[in-house]
Amino acid sequence: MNALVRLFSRPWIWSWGAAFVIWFATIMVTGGASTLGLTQAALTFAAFSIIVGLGQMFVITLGPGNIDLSVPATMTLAGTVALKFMNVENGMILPGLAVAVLIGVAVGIGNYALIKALRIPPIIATLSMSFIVQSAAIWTNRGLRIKPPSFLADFTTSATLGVPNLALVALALSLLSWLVLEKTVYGRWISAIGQSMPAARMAGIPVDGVRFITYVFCAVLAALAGYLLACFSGGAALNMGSEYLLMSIAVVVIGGTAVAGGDSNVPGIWGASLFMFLVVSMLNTYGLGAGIRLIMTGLIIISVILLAGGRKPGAR
Amino acid sequence: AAMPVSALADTSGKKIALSNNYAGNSWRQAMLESWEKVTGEAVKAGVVAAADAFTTAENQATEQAAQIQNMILQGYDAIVINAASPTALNGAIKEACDAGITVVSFDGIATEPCAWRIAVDFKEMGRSQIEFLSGKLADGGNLLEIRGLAGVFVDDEISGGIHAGVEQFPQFKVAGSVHGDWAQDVAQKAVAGILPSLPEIVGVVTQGGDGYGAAQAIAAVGRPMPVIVMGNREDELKWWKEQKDANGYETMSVSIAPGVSTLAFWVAQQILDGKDVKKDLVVPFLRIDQDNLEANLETTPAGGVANVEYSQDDALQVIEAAN
Amino acid sequence: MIRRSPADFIRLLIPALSLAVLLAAVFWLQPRAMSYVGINLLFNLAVPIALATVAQMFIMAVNDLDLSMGTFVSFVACVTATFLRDAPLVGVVILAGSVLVYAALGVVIHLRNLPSIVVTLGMSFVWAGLAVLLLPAPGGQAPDWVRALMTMKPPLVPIAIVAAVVIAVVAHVIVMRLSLGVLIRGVGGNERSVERAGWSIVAARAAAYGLAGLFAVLAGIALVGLTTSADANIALRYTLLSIAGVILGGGEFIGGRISPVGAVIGALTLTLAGSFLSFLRISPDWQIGAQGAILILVLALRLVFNRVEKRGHGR
Amino acid sequence: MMVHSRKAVIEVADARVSFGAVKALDGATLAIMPGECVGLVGHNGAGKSTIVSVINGGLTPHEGTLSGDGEPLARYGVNAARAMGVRCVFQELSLCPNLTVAENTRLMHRRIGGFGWRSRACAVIEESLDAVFPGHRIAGDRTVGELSIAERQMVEIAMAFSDAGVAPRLVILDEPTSSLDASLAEQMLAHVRRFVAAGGAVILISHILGEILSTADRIVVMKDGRIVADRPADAFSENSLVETMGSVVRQEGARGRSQDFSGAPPVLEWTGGGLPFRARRGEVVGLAGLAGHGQTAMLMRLHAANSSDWLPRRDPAVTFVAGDRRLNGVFELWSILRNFSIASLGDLSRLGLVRSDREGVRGADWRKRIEIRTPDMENRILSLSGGNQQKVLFARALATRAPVVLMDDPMRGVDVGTKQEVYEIVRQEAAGGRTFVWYSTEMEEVCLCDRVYVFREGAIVAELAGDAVSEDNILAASFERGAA
Ligand SMILES: Nc1ncnc2c1ncn2[C@@H]1O[C@H](COP(=O)(O)OP(=O)(O)OP(=O)(O)O)[C@@H](O)[C@H]1O
Ligand SMILES: Nc1ncnc2c1ncn2[C@@H]1O[C@H](COP(=O)(O)OP(=O)(O)OP(=O)(O)O)[C@@H](O)[C@H]1O
Ligand SMILES: [Mg+2]
Ligand SMILES: [Mg+2]
Repeated sequence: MNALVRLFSRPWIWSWGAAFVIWFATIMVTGGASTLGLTQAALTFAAFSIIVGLGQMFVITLGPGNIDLSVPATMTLAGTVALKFMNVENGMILPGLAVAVLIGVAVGIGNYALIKALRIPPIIATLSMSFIVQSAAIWTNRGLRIKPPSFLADFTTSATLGVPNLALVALALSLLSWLVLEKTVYGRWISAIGQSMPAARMAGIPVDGVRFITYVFCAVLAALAGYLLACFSGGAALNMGSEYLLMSIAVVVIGGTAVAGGDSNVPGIWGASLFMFLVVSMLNTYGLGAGIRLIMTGLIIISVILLAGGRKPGAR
Repeated sequence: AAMPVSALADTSGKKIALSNNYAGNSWRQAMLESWEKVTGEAVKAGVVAAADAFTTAENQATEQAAQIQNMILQGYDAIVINAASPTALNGAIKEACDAGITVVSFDGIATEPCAWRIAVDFKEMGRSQIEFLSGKLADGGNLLEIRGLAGVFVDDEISGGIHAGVEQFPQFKVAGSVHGDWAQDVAQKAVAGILPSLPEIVGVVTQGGDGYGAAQAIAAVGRPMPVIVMGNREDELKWWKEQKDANGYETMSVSIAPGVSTLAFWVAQQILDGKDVKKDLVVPFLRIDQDNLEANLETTPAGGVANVEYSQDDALQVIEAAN
Repeated sequence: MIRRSPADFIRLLIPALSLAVLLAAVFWLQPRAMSYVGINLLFNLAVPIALATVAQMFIMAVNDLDLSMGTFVSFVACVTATFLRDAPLVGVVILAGSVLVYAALGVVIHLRNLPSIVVTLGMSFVWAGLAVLLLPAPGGQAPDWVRALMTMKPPLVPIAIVAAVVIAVVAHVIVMRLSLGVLIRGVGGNERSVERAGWSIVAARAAAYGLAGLFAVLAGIALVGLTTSADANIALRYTLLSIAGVILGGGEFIGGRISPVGAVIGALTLTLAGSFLSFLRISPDWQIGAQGAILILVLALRLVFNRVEKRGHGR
Repeated sequence: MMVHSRKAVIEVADARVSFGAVKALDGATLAIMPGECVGLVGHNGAGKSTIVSVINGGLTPHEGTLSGDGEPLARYGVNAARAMGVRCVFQELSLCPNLTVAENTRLMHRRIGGFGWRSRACAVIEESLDAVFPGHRIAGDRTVGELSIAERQMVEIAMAFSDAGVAPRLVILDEPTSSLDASLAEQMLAHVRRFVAAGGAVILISHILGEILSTADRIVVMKDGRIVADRPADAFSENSLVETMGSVVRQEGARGRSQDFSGAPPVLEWTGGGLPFRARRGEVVGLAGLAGHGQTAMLMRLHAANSSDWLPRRDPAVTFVAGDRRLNGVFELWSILRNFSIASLGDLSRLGLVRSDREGVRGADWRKRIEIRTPDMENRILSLSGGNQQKVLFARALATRAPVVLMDDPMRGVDVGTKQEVYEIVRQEAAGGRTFVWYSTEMEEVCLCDRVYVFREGAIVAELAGDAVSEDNILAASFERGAA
């Protein structure tokens, strides 16, 4: 009984529960025949939201007002430039990855420069930055679709032991993030800054350094997601990131990370990402129109937060 | 020193602007490039004084309306518009007309009566897909429909045409419908999500730009490949070609050529020139079939879209045809 | 009359100056804009944005954020272009109902202690869905009175300026002069002490959200008056625009520090920034980026002024 | 005194309040008569703030009754209390910083509504400020956020004594002087006496026992949620009061040591306006002067100059003990242990990974060393009383290897017993070679320092060392050329 209570006090349980219910409702339509296909598809596509969500979570953990709206533009720029750079050659895969990461680093530096040097609130700073990055993406390849190297295309679209490779990548990144947040000094620092920046400063935490690294990390993860997404969908498109603006925020908050900062939650991102994909699949499967589908999505999000909300942040 | 290209009034002092609401995909980029190429030559030749292209930061009717109002202030003689909404720009377009400016809309057309429209028959674009499928698959069967962006005019029109087609050929049934937002990756994701719960699909009807994504999603789960109606992106055509070479895969491609912006340019120039032009013009959509696939693929730039650019003569023909 | 403290004055001075500088630049680039018609063309689309910004400001006053502003204004636009014209009574009932929904959101967010960002994120899907149901394809038509109102030609001063001033004055009176406004800002500043003075925080939040809903409804109506018709995506941009407008106008995300006049000026500045870029004739590739650059520039200006102010005050 | 013939303004009988397992009030009975000032004292967490909440209507006791003017009060709440003329200055500042003084007044007094409320509110608060703090120079249209902490506290106190329709009858002051310097505190206490003489009632809560003894007519001592003594003020001396509260008085002769530091190496230096600042190894340097004259700013500057915002430092040069716990002290989501260890993670980690075993050992060590009263270091920090939270902040700072400890009036609201413990720790650490820079608003603490810098208007105006460190000298320096 007590264990059950403890379980339900976990912030991530609600997103997992919601994802499971919807998964079940969807496979029931075909009497279970679609179980494997749906699960694989959900894992594959959730992987992208997970990767960008992780980065966004680090930023949101930094406290109220911290958010990165440049995620979609970064994905686009990294995807387009990396694919152009690799030019369909398998030998260029790693240099291409390095280029994507470098783009992430550059965007992260730009973001934090605006926030710190010009004192622009993060929400506006990253929005402005995203316009510039988007322009850079347009300028570099003008929307041409270049195919990914064949090895990468195969890797991103296939599975290992039935688990999509992308989900494995997301899992590795999640474990890394979890380790960083829970076990490292840096993780403590982020959480402290998120609870109170003045207190963190007075406790001797290098606040600017930590925030800077966090914004860079978020941009790098976005760039990585862009790189993978471009390879997965057979080429980069100028609008390929747009979906991930609201998505990256939604999966973080539905996953149980405190919007007020200081408290992050890695497992919740998985639940929320699967949930966001499955909701659309379910409503498509039931043949509901776009209007109804949107309304249901919204109501489900609100119900999840209503069920999970009102909880006191757990002692740690 | 310019050649006399027109027998009527001179437009060499006129300025034309392109109002564009979105630049985020290869179709729009091709559209802008065609515009730049064709109008650049026209300006050099002294046909018009200027032909500037403007794109809004975000794909929103409100921003485009502001952009049009700015163009009025900038003193353009004609504005060529690819409209974000057929009706939401009417206020701004009316202001332009009142200021004596010629307004020509294309692709995304505007319903304001004072503007000219170069329309594609989107309904027919949808219907013809089913007609084509009925020729290929006499027994009919289940179809998957990939729609565009919800709430947008073009999406509604093409989808209406598709459903009209299904009524006409009742052996077909739309078993599932998803919104792919005219984007490869979104379509891929949506299809992958609904596919596991669908019965066998014999055909996929699309709105262009999303065929390759659908093919990828279907290939990923190892289902038999249905007939996917393609758009005009190079990757779609290339995939089709590969399949054709490998197993004789047959399909078709319908789309609207991004170069239609140049047609709109010439039409605007003709109107400024004093030519009497009907308010509603129609351009045929671009259709690629099994036999002219290779030819089209050859002229399509790598990573770009199949395109047709128009000349002044083409414009004159279209204008004549309407009269 | 009571004089405002210097901080409040500076808070307003910066946005006002940015607007003035931008306006001067626009007039210099395009002297044609310096006319009755020109000014109206520059600013009329700022009117709905100003209303939405004021709406967002009410939410930000109680330390919340509304991510559904854009979809809600789109929804209202759809209602205006359909019901409000064809069946005015039904239209009014729907709009009044949606204002109540906003107030109810405030209540739920407060009672269940929910993050407003998530709830409004969810609501943005709901409003978008309702809008798509109402108008699956763009269409509808503005009620004649709305159209007449928005295209009015008052003597001397164009309607856009008249409307902006009216909005600013009304918002100022509500927020700065009425006790209700003080209460709402008080909730943003120190919720606990307001509660201990015997006020109902739930009611204050409901009022703030309700007022936001009301102004957002006006934004939707005004927008349709300008565009003559609606679609489900017509105002999606207003979410970020309204937040940026409040910030440009000197408002802050937390602490109940807001300025209604500043918010209206912020909305005008954002609109004008777009025109300015258009007049600059930047290469199409970089037009989007330039919008980002100008946002940065205007906000950087704020920093410069803040520095100057600090130096003036520093002891 | 004839007050006893009248009926009590408010009477709390046998009130019980518990928060979970904590019995915050355990059968407390208290009656406040008109025309008396009741001094309420007790250790941190004794239940003083809780009984205040009950009287103020903010908290309904789980058991027990309330009556006012002899009548039982059935449906009592914040609004009923205000209507009866009960006013409260809360322990933590409770004004809205984004509003002006007048607007705050409007919120506090529900009756100042209607057209033209602004000027009325302004008049009400300015009149009251003039009465309590003559010569205050706070205008009604100033935004509270721009005021110094002391000025904010003044506004709050004036607000409680202001009259806008309902005259104040019972004013509760919960640690009102914690941010006021001596002269302002005296002005306030004088007003309390005037108010009481005119028939008003006051409850005065303070950890500064001198204030209580000089101002209160009657003193009520609380301990663990119960009232353990209730006698006229003359019946107490400072020592007997402390004894009743349950703290052991440790008699200390002034500074205990009078060492010459001129030979010790300087570890911290700063030159700005005024005299230069210098602190040497092993020294306890005091920052004194009237509240809000730049002492905190100085500490912040010293901290900023000696720590990096960009790169982590393995060997921090300075560490900081906050006075304003809520703002820049505790991390509210965290356990006591995490709050304790955050500043010394560099020593507790390897390759960036926190070694939780070492963290736990170190935490247990310090818990014993400075007696943090908690069953488990894994409990949330907010489960501690204010004084114990403060001890955790001390432990956090002292557990680092930083040679300099900056302290920003850290004893605010800490009870006498805890204070003595902390003084002892400071003395030991200083003997071990640590340097302390200590800002305090309490003269007694300043007098514990080896050397004192006196601040006026943002600059150091005097340096006192050794036997020159005395209340008279500090006051003289603080007021030089000033009002005094
Ligand atoms: N909201 C609350 N939740 C849980 N416990 C509480 C709460 N408020 C008070 N307590 C507990 O009740 C007890 C009495 O607290 P109270 O604030 O009345 O003490 P106090 O005498 O005012 O102490 P101090 O001198 O530190 O101000 C303390 O043990 C405290 O931990
Ligand atoms: N949210 C809470 N949860 C648990 N306990 C609380 C909470 N808020 C307050 N308390 C308890 O109430 C007591 C009184 O709180 P308060 O803020 O008055 O601190 P304090 O002990 O009086 O310290 P200070 O005098 O420095 O303010 C504290 O000891 C604290 O343990
Ligand atoms: Mg207390
Ligand atoms: Mg205390």
